[in-house]
Amino acid sequence: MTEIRISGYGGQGVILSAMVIGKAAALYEDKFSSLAQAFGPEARGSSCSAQVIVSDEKILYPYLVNSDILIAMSQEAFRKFSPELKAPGTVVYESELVTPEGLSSDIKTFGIPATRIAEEQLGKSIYLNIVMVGFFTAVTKLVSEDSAKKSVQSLVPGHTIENNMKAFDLGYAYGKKHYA
Amino acid sequence: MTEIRISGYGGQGVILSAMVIGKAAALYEDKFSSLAQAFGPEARGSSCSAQVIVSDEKILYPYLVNSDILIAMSQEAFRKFSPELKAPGTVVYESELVTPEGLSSDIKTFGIPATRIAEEQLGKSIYLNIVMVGFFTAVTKLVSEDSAKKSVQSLVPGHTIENNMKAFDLGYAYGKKHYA
Amino acid sequence: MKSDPKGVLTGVHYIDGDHAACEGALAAGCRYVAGYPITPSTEVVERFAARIPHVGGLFMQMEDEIASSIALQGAVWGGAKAMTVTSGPGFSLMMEHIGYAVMTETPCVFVNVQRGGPSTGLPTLPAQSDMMQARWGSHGDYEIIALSPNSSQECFDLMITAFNLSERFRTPVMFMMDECIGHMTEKVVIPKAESIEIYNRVYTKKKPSEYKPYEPVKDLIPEMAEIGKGYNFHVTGLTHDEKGYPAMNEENQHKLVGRLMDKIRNYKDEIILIEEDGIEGADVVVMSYGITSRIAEKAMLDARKAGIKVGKARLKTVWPFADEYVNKLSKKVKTIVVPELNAGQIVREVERAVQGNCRVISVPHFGGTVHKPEVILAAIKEGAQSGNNR
Amino acid sequence: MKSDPKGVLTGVHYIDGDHAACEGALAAGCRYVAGYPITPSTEVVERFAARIPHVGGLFMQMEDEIASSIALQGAVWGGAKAMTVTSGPGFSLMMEHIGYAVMTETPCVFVNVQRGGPSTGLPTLPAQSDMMQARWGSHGDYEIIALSPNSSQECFDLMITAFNLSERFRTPVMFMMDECIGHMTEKVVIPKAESIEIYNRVYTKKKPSEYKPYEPVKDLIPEMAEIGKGYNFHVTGLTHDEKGYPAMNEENQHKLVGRLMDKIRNYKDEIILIEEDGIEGADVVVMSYGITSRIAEKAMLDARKAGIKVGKARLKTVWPFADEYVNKLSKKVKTIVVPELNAGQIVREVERAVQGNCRVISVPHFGGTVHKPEVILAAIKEGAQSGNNR
Amino acid sequence: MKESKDNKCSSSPKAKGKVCFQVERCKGCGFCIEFCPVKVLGFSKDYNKKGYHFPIAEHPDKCIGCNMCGLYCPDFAIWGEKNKEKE
Amino acid sequence: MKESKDNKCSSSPKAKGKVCFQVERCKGCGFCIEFCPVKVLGFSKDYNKKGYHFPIAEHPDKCIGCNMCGLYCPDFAIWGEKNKEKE
Amino acid sequence: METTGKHPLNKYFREDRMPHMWCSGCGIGTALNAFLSALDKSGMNKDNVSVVSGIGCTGRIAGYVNMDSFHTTHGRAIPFAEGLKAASPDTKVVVFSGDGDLMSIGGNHFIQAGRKNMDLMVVCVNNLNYAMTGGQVSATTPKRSITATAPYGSFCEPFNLPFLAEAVGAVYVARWTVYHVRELQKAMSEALNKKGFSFIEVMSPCPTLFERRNKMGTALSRMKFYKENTKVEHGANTKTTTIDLGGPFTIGKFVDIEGKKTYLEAMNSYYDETFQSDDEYMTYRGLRQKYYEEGCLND
Amino acid sequence: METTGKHPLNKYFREDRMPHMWCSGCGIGTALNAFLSALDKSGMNKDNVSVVSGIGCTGRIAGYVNMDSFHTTHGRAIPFAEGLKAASPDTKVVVFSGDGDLMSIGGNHFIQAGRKNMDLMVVCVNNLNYAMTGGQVSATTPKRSITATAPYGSFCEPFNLPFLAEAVGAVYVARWTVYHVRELQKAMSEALNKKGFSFIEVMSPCPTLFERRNKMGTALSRMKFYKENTKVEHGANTKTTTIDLGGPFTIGKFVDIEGKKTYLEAMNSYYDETFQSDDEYMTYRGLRQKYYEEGCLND
Ligand SMILES: Cc1ncc(C[n+]2csc(CCOP(=O)(O)OP(=O)(O)O)c2C)c(N)n1
Ligand SMILES: Cc1ncc(C[n+]2csc(CCOP(=O)(O)OP(=O)(O)O)c2C)c(N)n1
Ligand code: SF4
Ligand code: SF4
Ligand code: SF4
Ligand code: SF4
Ligand code: SF4
Ligand code: SF4
Ligand SMILES: [Mg+2]
Ligand SMILES: [Mg+2]
Repeated sequence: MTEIRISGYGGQGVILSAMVIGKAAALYEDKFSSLAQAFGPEARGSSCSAQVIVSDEKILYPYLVNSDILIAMSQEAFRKFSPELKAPGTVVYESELVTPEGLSSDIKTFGIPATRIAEEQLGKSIYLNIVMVGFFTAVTKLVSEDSAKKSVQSLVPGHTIENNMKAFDLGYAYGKKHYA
Repeated sequence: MTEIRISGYGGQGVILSAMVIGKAAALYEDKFSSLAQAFGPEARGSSCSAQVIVSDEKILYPYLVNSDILIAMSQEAFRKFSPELKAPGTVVYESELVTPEGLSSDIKTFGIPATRIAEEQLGKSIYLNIVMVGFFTAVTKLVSEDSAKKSVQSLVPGHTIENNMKAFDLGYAYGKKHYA
Repeated sequence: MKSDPKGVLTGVHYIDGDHAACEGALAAGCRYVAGYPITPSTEVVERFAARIPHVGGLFMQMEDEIASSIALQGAVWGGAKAMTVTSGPGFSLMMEHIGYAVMTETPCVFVNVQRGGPSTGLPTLPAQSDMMQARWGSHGDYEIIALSPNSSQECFDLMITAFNLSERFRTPVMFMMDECIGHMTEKVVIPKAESIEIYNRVYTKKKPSEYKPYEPVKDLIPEMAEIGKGYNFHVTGLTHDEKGYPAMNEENQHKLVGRLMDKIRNYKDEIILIEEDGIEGADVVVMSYGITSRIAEKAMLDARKAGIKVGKARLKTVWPFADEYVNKLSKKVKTIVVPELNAGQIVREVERAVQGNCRVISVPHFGGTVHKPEVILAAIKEGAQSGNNR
Repeated sequence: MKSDPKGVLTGVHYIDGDHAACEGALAAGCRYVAGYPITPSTEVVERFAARIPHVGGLFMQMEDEIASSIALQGAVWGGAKAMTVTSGPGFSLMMEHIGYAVMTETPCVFVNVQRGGPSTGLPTLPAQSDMMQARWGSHGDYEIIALSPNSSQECFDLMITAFNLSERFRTPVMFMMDECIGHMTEKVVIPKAESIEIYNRVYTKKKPSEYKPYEPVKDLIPEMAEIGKGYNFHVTGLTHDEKGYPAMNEENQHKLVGRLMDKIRNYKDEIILIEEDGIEGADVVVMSYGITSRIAEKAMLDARKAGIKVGKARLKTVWPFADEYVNKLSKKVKTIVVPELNAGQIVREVERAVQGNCRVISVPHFGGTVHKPEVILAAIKEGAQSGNNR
Repeated sequence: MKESKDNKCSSSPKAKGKVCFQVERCKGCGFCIEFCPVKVLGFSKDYNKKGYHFPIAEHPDKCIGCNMCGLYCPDFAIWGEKNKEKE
Repeated sequence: MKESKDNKCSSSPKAKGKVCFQVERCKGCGFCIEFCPVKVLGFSKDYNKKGYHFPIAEHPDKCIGCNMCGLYCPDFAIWGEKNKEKE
Repeated sequence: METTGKHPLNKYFREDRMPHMWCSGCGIGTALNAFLSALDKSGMNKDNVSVVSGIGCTGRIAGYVNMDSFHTTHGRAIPFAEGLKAASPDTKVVVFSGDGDLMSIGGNHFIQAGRKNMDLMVVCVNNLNYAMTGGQVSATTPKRSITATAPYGSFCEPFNLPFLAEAVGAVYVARWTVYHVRELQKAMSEALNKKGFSFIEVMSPCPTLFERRNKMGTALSRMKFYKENTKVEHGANTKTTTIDLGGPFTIGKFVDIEGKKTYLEAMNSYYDETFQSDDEYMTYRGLRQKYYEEGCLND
Repeated sequence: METTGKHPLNKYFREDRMPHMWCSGCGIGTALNAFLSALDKSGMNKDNVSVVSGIGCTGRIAGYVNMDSFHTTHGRAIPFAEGLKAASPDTKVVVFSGDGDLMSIGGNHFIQAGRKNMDLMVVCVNNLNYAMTGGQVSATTPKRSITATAPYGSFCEPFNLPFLAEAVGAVYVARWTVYHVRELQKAMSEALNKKGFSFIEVMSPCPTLFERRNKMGTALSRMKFYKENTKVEHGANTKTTTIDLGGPFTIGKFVDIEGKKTYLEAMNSYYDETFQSDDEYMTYRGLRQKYYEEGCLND
C-alpha cells in the first residue's frame, strides 16, 4: 500500500493531479486506489490537499495515516504535510515554490520547476499540475507512463487534452533526465 | 361516579353548561370532576357535545363510557347520544327542540322549554344553556344549587352575570315546580 | 428563587391541560412565547396571548413553526424565559432548531401536545407517538430532557419543572402532552408565588476578559452572559471551542458533544422523576406515562382487586430514559407491562434496559382514543401468570 | 423490468460516492430531483443537474429543503421516479414530509449524506449520527426503510435497490451515506442497462369505478393510479380510508397505520440485506454499516491475525432493524461489537434484540473523522475474552 | 356513490325557469333567497335533517332559471334551470 | 487575544498622511493599490506567510492619509492615517 | 314540484362526501362553486385538471373535488404542485388554499414560484384568519381585528395580496369576493386558460370565527357588505388594494400579462438554444409513463 | 517605516480569529469593513449592538465581529433576530447574511418581518450565488449565469431585492456595491440610526466561484466593473433596479420613510389605547434582567 499526499494552494489543480494518479492506478492498472479530499470551509482560498491510497488489496481505511509520498506545490503545504511522511519516504516538489527542509535522511526528494516549465513551454502556468504528475510518474514509477497518460486524457476537458499531454510529457521527460 | 353527556348544536353554549356543572362539582363540592370535549373538524357547525364525569374518587379514565345523564338540546343530539344511556338513567331535554323517543322504561325524562323561557323572560335565547343548567340542578340534585350558582358566576362574563343568574333561577324554579 | 407573583394565578381553577400548561409557564417566569397555531395545542398560546399583556411580556405569532422555534431562542439570548408550543406536524418542523438549542445550550421549553400521526393524521385526537421523535428527531448526537404530565394539575406543576430543568442544565426541554390531557378540564390548584421554586438563569459574574461562553463551570454547564454587557460573546451551531468559536475538528467535536451528552447523562438522578406505587413485592409493574398512565392505573386497581400483585412506575421524565431503574426493576418482577398510545416506542427502551431479565409486554395503541382499561388489565394478568426469565 | 439505457453510464469510472449515488439514481430511472445544496451532499445534485438535460428529466433547485421534500412527491404523483438529497440540517427540515410520504405511500428516495452534528456541527466532516433520526424523526408511528452503502460502488448499486424498494413497498426509502463515503473517490463499475433490474411502479389496471386508491392489493400494498386518466383519486395526509378519503377515528387509524407498519414489518426478509463473513463459529461479531464497516473490517482482519474468531455482519439495510437476525446471532456468539460514527445509536437496537444473550460492546465516535482501527480491534479483543451470558 | 333522492324542482308552467333543491345539503345560509334577482325563494318553516330551514320556491312562476341561486349556494343544494319550452 | 506584531506604517515627513500595514492579514487582492486616489501603493515582490504579494508604499510622500485603502481592504490589513502635525 | 336530475356540477365533486364540512354560510363553498362552474364552462376535461390544497378549512377543497386531488401539508401546496406540474406538464394544476396556508407559512413558496413563473393557477380563499384551527391571526388579518391569538386586536400591517402577487411576477392577478359570483367565475375561467403563475384572491366570510368575533353579523350580512363596500377597478394600481377592517376595498382584475415564459418554457427555449442537437437535449415534455412508452423504456 | 498601533477597527472584530476565512478579494470583508467603520463613526456603544447571521460565507460575519453575535441556522437569522430584539429592545439588532440565506430559504421570514416592520437592520451581501456550498444558483442569480447547479446557465428570473424589500414595507432600502465604500458606509450609518425594518443590499464579488465560473475575471476587475457599470439614482423606482448578468445596474438609496411604527411601537401604542390602566397594561420595555430588577422579581 502506498499513501500519497498531494498538496498545494487553491487554484493549482491539486485535486486533478490526485485524480489522475488515483484513476491511473484504479482503472488502468490492476490496483485498488481511493482518493479523499480534505474539506473545510476555513480552508477557502488557502492551502488545499488530497490523499491518494494505492494498494494491491481492497482499501478499507479511507484516510492516509502516514504518507509514503508527498507531492508539495507550495511551501506552506510542504511545511504542513512533511511531518506526516514515513521514513523511508519520498517528496516530489515544485522546486521554485518549495524548499524541502528538515527532512530525515532516508527521504528521497525530487524537485521540478513545474510552474516555469508550464509557463515557458505551454504558455500557461495552470498546466503545472499535470507537469507535476508526469514528473511524479517518472520518478516514483508507482503507475506506468501509459496508465497515467490514459488517466490524464480521460480527466481533462477535450480542448485541453493536447496541452495536458504535452505537460505530462515535459514533466515525465524532466524526471527521466534528472533522476534516471 | 356519574357520567353526563351534554349535547346540542353549535351556538347553544353546550360547552359552557358542561363547564358549569363540572366546575360546580370539582370546586364547590367535595368531588372530583373532569370534562372532555368531543373535537373534530368534520363537526364544524353541526352537533356539539361535552362529557362531564363527577365522582367521589379520582377520575382515571377520561372519557364517558355510558352516560347516567343525557342533557339534550337538539333532536339530532338526542338521537346520537341516547343509545349510550345507562338504564336506569336520566334525560334532561329542551322540550321544544327535543322529543324523547325510543327510551327504555327505566329512564327518567325531564323536559323544559328553555329556549322559550330564555327568550320570553330574558329577551335573549342565548341564556338557554344556563336555564338548562338551573333545571338540571333542580331535577338531578347532582350538585347543590349553591355550588352551581357559584360556578355560573365564576364562568360567565361580568356584564352577563345578572341575566345568567336569573336564567339559572328560572330553570331551577321550573324544575322544582314541575318535578318536585 | 421564588416565582414572580405577576405571572401566578393563585387559586383553584377548573381548566384543561392546555390552559394549565400556559399557567405553569407563566408561573415559571416564561414571558415570551413564539408560536404558531395547531390543534390540539393552540389553546396554550391563545391563553398566553390573552394573559401576557397583563403580566408583562410578549406573544409573537410567527409565520411558521420554524420561525417560532428559533425566535424563542433569540428571545432567550435577549434575556427572556421562553417557550414554543406545537403538535406533531409543527414539531417535525422544529427539529432543526431543537438541535440548535442543544448545540448552543439555549435554555427553553418546547411543548408538544401530541395528536395522531403520522402526517396530518388525526388532528383532534390523542396519541403519544412523538416520544421517540422528541429524543431522536434532530440530526446528530444529543441527549434531551422530556417530561410527560398526566393531568391538568401536572401540566401546571411539571411545566415549572420543565423550565427549571432547562435553566439548570442549559438545554431545551420537551414538554410532551397529548390531546386528551390537553383538552381535559379538571381542578387545578395554583399555589402562591412564594411557594413556587424557580431556578433562575445563571448569568456569569466574571469580567468579560475572564469569561468564556462555553467553558463548563459547574456540573459541566457553562454560564450564560447577559446581552449588552460587553461580553461580546459568540453563539454558533457549528462545533465550537470554549470561547464559542467555530472549531471544526474531531477533537472539539468529541469534547463538545461529549460534554453536551454527559451534562444530562451524569445528572439522570436529578432529572428522572418517577411516580411509584406498590412496586415492592409486585409480580407485575405497569410502566406508562401521560394520559395512558391513568388508564393503566385503573387497570392496576382492577387487577389488584383480582388479587394480582401489581405496581406502577409512572415516568414523569421520559427522557433521559430510566435505564438503570428499569434494569433493577427487571430483576425483581416477573413482567413489565408497557401500554402506550403508540405502536410501541418507549417499550423499546424498556426492552433494552431489561436485558432479558423479565418479560416485557407491550400494549400498543395507534391513538385516536385511549386504551380500554380491559386491554391493559389483560396484559397484567398475562404478565402475572407467565414471565420471569422466560 | 430493465433499466432505461439513457440513464445508464455504462463503463468503469473513478468517482466519489456522491457522484456514484447520482449515477445509481439515474440508472434506477430517477428523472426528477428536487434539491437544495448542502455540504457534503451537494455533489449529488450538481451531477444530476449536469446530467439530466441530456438524459431527459428535471432538476429543480427549490427554495429550501421543505419545498424539495414535497416537490419530489408532487413529481412522483405526476409520474416521475424522484429523489431529494440533503445532509443533517436539511434532513431535519424534511421530517414533516417524510411522514407525508409514509402516510400517502409515495415511493421516493431521500438521500442523507451524513456530516457531524448536532446543528451546523461539522459540515465537511463525516458522521453517522442521523441513523435514529432516519427512523424516528417524523411525528407519529411508522416504519421506514434505510440503506447504508460503504463504497462508491455500493452508492451506485444500493441506490438502485433503494428505488426498487421504494416502488415495491410504496414507501420513502432513506439512503444514508456519510461524508467520507460521499467524498471518497474509487472505482465504480456501471453495468449495461440490460443487466440492471428495475422494479417499476405498479399502476392499476382497474377501471376507475372499481379502483380504490388505498385498498391493499398485494402484500398489503395498494396500487397507484396514473394522473390524468380519470381515476380522480384523492391523496391526503389525514388518516384515510381505502377510498383515500379522510376518515378520522380510531378504527381507521388502526387499520391504516397498522397496515403501513405491517407492509414493512412483514417483509423484513425481503428488505433486510446483510453482508456476512466468518459468522459461523465466531466468538465475536462486528456489526456495522457505512464507512465504519470498512474500518471494522480492517480491525477484524487484524484480530483474525491475532487468532481471534471474529466475523462481520454488515448492515446494508439498517432499517427495518434485523431484530430476529441479531437475536439468533446473540445465542451463538460471546460478544457483538458495534462501532458507529455516533454516540451509540444502532447499538441500542442491538442491545434490545440481544436480550441479554451475549455481551454487546458499543464503540461510539462522535464523528469528524472515522474510528481508529485499533479502537475497534481493542473492543474485539475485549469481546473475545469476556462475554457470553455475562 | 350515494345518489341523493331528495331532489325536487319547482315547476310552474308560466315560468321561464325552474329552481331545484337538494334540501338535505342545505345549511340555511339564505344566500339563494337574498340574491335571487326576482325573489322567487323564501325559507321553509320545516327543518331538514341537519336542523336547518331550507329554501322553497314561494313564487315559482317568477323564476327565470338564471341559476344565480345555484352560483351562490355554498352547499350545492340549489340550482336553477331554464325551461327550454318557454324560450 | 493575540496581538499582531507585524504592523508597519509609512512615515514620510513631507506627506499629509501615512499608510499602515499588517501584512500577514493581506490576501493580495490589490484593491488598496488600485483605489488609492494618489497611487501611493504597489505590490511587494515578497510573499507573506500565506503566499500573497502584499502592498507596500511605493510613494509614501504622496500619501494623504485618506484611508481609502483602509475602507477597501477586505482583510483589515491596511489603513491610512492623517499626519496630525501636517495639518 | 317534480323530482329531477342532479345538481349540474355533481360530477365535479365527490357526491359521497356531501354534505361537506364547511359551516353554514361559509364562503369556501361558494368559491368552490365558482371554480367548478368555470371548469364546467371551460370545456376542459376535468381528468386533466388537478387540485392541490394545503391544510385548513379551504384546504379541504381537494377532498371534495372529483378530480385527481392532493391534500398536502400546511403551507406546502405550491411546492407539491410545482413537482406535480413538472412531471406532468399536460395537467392543469390548480392550487386552492387559504390565506394562512399560502401567505403565512407558505409565503416563501408563493414568492419563489411567482418569481420562476411556475405554471400554476393559485386561488387563495382569504377569510382573514386561520379558520381551521379556531380563528387565529394570519398574514392577511386587518389591523384591529379580534382573533383567537390577537384577543385584543391585531396591530400588525397585513399583506395586500394582489400587490404581493404582482410584485413577485404573477401574470394574472384578480380579487373578487364570494358575493361576486359571476365575476369570480369569469376570473376562474381566465386563469384556467392562462399559462404561468396566476393568482386569484377570493374574499370570503368565515362567519363562525372571524365575523362572529369581530361582530360583523351573519354570512349573509357579510355578503351584503361585500356588495356595498367594494369598488370594481380593473387594472387598479395594486398598491391601493389594501383592506381595512370593516372598510371598503377594491376588487377587479388587476394584472393580465401575455407572453411571459413559464418555468418549463424558459427551460426548453434556453436549452434548445444552448444545446445543438437532439442528442444533447430533447425538448422536455414530462415524465408520465406515456412519454416513456413512446421513448426508449423497454416496457 | 515605523511600527505603530493597531488597525483602527481592531476592537470591532475578534483579532484572535484573524485572518478570516474569506478568499482573496472576497467582497464580504469590505462589506464588513464598511459596517464596522459606520459603527465606529456612529458613536454607538458596540456592546449594545448585536449581529445575527445565518449560514454561508457571509454568515460567518457573526463569528468575526467583536460584539454579542449569533451565527444561527441557514435562513433563520431574521426570526432569531426578531426574538432577540423582542426580548431586548434596547439592543440594535443587525442581521448580516447572504442572498441565499435571506432571500432563498429565508424569503418568508424576510417578507413577514418587513410586513410587521420589525425593528431590524438587514444587510444582504449579494454575491449572486450560494458561495459557501460551492456556488449554486440562488434567488438572485441573474439569468444565463453559470453556477454549480445550473451548469448550463440559469433560466429563471431572479429577485430584484430593493423592489421586494420596498414591496414588503421596508422603511429604508439602499443598494451599493463594495466598490462604493463611502456610500456604503453612509448607508450603514443611516440604517444604524433608523428604526424599523431597514434593508441594504451590498453587491459583492465572489471571485472564487461566481466570477470565475462566469469568466468575469478577478475580484479587482469586478470592482472596476462596479465602478463603471453602476448608475447612482437615489429614490429610483425599484421596479427598475433589476440586475442582468454582466449588465449595468442602478444603485443608491431608494426608500427612506419616516414615522412608521415598529412592531413593538405599534403594540405599545395599540395596547396603551386599548387598556385603561397600568394595572392592565404596562408599556412593554423588554425582558432583560434589569427590567425585572426594577420590578417585582424577588431576586
Ligand atoms: C405544520 C402545521 N402547522 C400548523 C398546522 C395547523 N393548521 C391547520 S390549518 C391552519 C391554518 C389554516 O388557515 P388558512 O390557510 O387561512 O385556512 P382556512 O382554515 O382559514 O380556510 C393551521 C395553522 C398544521 N396542520 N401543520
Ligand atoms: C438547512 C440548511 N440547508 C442548507 C445548508 C447549506 N448551506 C450553507 S450556506 C448555504 C448558502 C449560502 O448562500 P448565501 O446565503 O448566498 O451566502 P454566501 O455563502 O453566498 O455568502 C447553504 C445552502 C445549511 N447549512 N442548512
Ligand atoms: S344558498 Fe344553499 S345552503 Fe344557503 S340557504 Fe340556499 S340552498 Fe341553503
Ligand atoms: S334560478 Fe334564478 S330566478 Fe330562479 S330561483 Fe334561482 S336565482 Fe331565482
Ligand atoms: S486591499 Fe488589503 S488584502 Fe487587498 S491587497 Fe490591499 S492590503 Fe492586501
Ligand atoms: S491613506 Fe489614502 S492616500 Fe494613503 S495609501 Fe491609503 S488610500 Fe492612498
Ligand atoms: S370555520 Fe370559518 S372558514 Fe371554516 S368552515 Fe366554518 S365558516 Fe368556513
Ligand atoms: S467562496 Fe466566494 S463568497 Fe465565499 S469567501 Fe470565497 S469569494 Fe467570498
Ligand atoms: Mg383563512
Ligand atoms: Mg451568496
